[in-house]
Amino acid sequence: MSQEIATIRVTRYRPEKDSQPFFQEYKVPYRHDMVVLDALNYIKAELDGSLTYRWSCRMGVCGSCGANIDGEPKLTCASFLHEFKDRTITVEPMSHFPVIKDLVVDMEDFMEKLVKIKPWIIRKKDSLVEEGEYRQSSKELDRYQQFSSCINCMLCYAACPIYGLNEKFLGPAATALAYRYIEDSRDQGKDIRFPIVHEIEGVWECTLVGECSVVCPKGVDPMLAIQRTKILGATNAIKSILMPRGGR
Amino acid sequence: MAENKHYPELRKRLTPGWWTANRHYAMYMVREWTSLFVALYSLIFIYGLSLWATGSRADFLNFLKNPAVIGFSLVALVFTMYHAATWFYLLGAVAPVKIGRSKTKPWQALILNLILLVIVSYLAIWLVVLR
Amino acid sequence: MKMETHKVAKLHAILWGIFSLGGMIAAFLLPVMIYMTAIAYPFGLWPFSRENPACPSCLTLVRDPSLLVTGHLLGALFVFVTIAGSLFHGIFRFQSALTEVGLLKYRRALEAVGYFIIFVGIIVLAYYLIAWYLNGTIT
Amino acid sequence: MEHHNHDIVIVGGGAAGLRAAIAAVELQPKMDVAVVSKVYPMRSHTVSAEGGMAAVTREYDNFDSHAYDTIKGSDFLADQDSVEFFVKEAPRESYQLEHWGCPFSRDPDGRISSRAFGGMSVKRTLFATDKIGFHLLHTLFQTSLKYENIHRYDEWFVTSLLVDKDRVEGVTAIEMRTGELVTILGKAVIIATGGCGRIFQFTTNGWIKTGDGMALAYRAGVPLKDMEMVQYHPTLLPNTGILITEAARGEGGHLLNKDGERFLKRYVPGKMELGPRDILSRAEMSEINAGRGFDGPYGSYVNLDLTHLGEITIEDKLPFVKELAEKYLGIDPAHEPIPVRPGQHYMMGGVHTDMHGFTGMPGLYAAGEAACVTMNGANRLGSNSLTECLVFGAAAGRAAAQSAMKEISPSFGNPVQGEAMMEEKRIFDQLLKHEQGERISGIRTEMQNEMEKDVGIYRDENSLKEACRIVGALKTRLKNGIVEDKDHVYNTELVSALELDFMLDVAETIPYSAVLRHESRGAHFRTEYTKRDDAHFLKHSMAYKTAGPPRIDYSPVMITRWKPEERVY
Repeated sequence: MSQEIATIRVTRYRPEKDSQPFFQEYKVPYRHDMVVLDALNYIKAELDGSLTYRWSCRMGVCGSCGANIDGEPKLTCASFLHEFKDRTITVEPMSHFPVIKDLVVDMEDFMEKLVKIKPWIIRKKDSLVEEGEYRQSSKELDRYQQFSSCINCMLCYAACPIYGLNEKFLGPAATALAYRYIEDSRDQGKDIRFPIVHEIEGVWECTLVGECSVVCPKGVDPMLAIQRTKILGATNAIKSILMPRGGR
Repeated sequence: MAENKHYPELRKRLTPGWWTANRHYAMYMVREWTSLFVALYSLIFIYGLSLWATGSRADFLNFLKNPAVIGFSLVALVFTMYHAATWFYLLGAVAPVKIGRSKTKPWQALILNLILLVIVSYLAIWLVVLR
Repeated sequence: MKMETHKVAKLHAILWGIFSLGGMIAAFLLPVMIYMTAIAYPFGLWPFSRENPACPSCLTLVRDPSLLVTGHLLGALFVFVTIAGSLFHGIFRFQSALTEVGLLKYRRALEAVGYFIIFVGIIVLAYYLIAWYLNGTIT
Repeated sequence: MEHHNHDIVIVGGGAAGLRAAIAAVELQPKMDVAVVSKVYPMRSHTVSAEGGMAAVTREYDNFDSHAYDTIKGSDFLADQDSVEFFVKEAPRESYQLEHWGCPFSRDPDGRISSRAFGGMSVKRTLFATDKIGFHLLHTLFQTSLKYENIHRYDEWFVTSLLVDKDRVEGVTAIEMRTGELVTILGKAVIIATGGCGRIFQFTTNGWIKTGDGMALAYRAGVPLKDMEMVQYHPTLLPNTGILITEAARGEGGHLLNKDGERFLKRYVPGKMELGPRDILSRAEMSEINAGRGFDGPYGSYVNLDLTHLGEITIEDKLPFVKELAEKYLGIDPAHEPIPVRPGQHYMMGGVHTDMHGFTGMPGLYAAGEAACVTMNGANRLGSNSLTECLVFGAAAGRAAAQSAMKEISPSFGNPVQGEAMMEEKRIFDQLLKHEQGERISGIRTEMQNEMEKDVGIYRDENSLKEACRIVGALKTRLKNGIVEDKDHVYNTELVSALELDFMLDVAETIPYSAVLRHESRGAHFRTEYTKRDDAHFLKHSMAYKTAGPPRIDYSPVMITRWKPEERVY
């Protein structure tokens, strides 16, 4: 029986050798239950040890392996070869990020944005751990839980044209995480975090393209987080005009 | 830490035609451009009122009967409806209502809002004309 | 911790609030407005037509769209809210759409032109309506 | 050569490493801490832990019960003083994590929910749906961003420890982005690199779990303790090795054989699906060997049946199980059973430390799966490992900070500089320049298959000796391995070669330790010695690096209050 074949076209860019990126095609033995990451691993082990990409958990939770697959940002570990026509699949680095090598992109910009939104619980006064946990109802948990599910895979940034046009935009994942803390009943840092997200290049750049929420592999809805954050911003601004003396 | 950039940065920039790359982006851009018709209709209506203010009520009414104005307005109506539908859909996506264990889907919000639109439209007509 | 300063875009936040409200208005009120001015009135359809009791088969135009403005104060308010809201929403959004197709460099200029149009449009509209109200055209 | 200087250098950015970093700066705010990780910390394999973390938080529970369960689970090989320390610190660490924002699932009264877990006599496993590892890691990582004195070296691969007169002075690391070898000096080094599951072919572990830290310490002269104790988890997806959490059984899931029978009644009648992992894994293999398993394209398996739990329980308590089953098998666990088979999951063994993470070599500490404290003995109980990372990560962080306060900074002179130059030569002039030889990926696959075949759930003299021989031969072959990618920038193939070099060193200690243990205890099962032998083997094996094969020595087990007894469930 002849072995079925899938064709993988991968962007190659090795800054020490190449001045321009180019596509390289590899033929990979096809199995129905194979994901794109399996194909890349096959290439690296058997065909070309120099192919460069990131991966680790291969179960959709570490967030390392994002790429543009046939033009759409996806996790390579969660994209099955059988989902693609003709078994010919184009794999490119995620859009909007500088490319370090082949499929590996530079995500330092996000790491800076993450620090900027202060992604930790801010309390006016910390309680002692000896006093036990902060009580939180399931309802309160539900208000922020989905936003805490962000795996920082950067697919939403790759999908966001606004970020592509203006990298100063805080962007989907960072806002979703900021909103996660804003909505956490244990957090008391609104006054510190609002000014950060309500800068002009915080949430206001977003024009509701909505693609971030479409590509998110974990069901997080960054668009929702951004819209709600905008509503909070508008309400605060109006309140501060109506009640200039600390009516917040 | 890695400040030392030895190599030129490779980064694909978006071109003005980026929104042709996929269907979602294209739909988004159409939605954005429909806003031009919303704005133009408003400006044209204000212009019509100015004919009345500087001339007579008949000038205004004739202006409304001008085929070009009607034609444009009909196009604007189509786009406004498109705007309304996408807006309703987004409303459902941004503020889903929780009923029991499940949340409303955006398309359910769309349908509910369309029904609401019919009611609001009738109320408006009643308020300004029929009453 | 280092001191950080953040420029909260307060004005932008308020403008966005109006834009958002305008979106709601354009979605819910503009369709019926266009229907009345561009379909019902020119083509003599409901609600501007009414059966003539003397001639059941012919339609007579019994109301004209100037009622929109001059019927009641509420009508004038409806026109103002719908037109001003839609204008604000439409221009605001169109101007941002332009920045997305290669004109990001000219954002400041686009915003200036956009807000100028909005400002002038709304002032003119309000001027007519207030004037008509003051001289008794609108009752 | 470029060099950096910090007070403490932490190798590894998972739960243990980040907890150690925070503990160090909280103890001493001026402490300058470096976290060196070969991936961005939020990619660390802690992220894949699913079920929960154990701690005594309820009125119905007590420290002695948690300690006894852990010790019994360990088949009495755990050091009981470490276990007592662990159970007492566990609630503190859990509440600390909650205060830092971990989105734990909640009871109606607002307290953290707890669920049943294998080998635990009461419900004491705290959870955040079935993604506790993910939430714990991101909570720790995001909290660590608050401290300006925690400096991160993301995507730096540590290649060696720098040692001066038996004292650790820092590490050498490749900055992957540039491909430069750089030294990072510190007054103390904490190893928190996790386990080495990728030595095996069929494992739940991510690609990055290559035992780097174990090998670093081992090469520097610190023994690896209890390496024969390899945990096989009973429920992995047959093709990929993706883990289906024990919480699926904690919430009431059943294991069924081909006849639809809950076969565990023949093995652990008192606990059934909540028996410890070593016994359950062997039970599954017994069923399969007796012809009562299902045959599939990826070997024989049994079924994990959750269909009776109902959609609501699955969605609320096990959403990740649902997601994984849907995505990777195309089945809905509310309607179809999940095929599972046992596979490598965790290393009870690791770098020898005391309960403050101290390895015995001045300046060197270890914590987490990389370390062997030892509190897991011959078999770890599910949900103890995340808590272990927090408790002993914090302990190691504090101990390292206290020692660093007393020391003076090492300087970049000889012999450290000389060692670093040698390392540079080894990597770039020898390994990378090597032009002819075999692909390293082939050697890696052979190692994984061999470990799978001969150092698995059932072991005997012949299989273990064969493994010793083959791993030894592979080490020789690796000297002739080639790296095709000659670039410096982000050379993942070079890193893989160095990882394989680490893995082979660590892999070798496993059969060498196992072959000498003529008994069956916990996860270590010898077909020719099926009984536990406390008279001869109630002791830890210690593997030391030599020029040849590892030298195996022993150290006593600390027994405090619980005398070894027969382990029945």
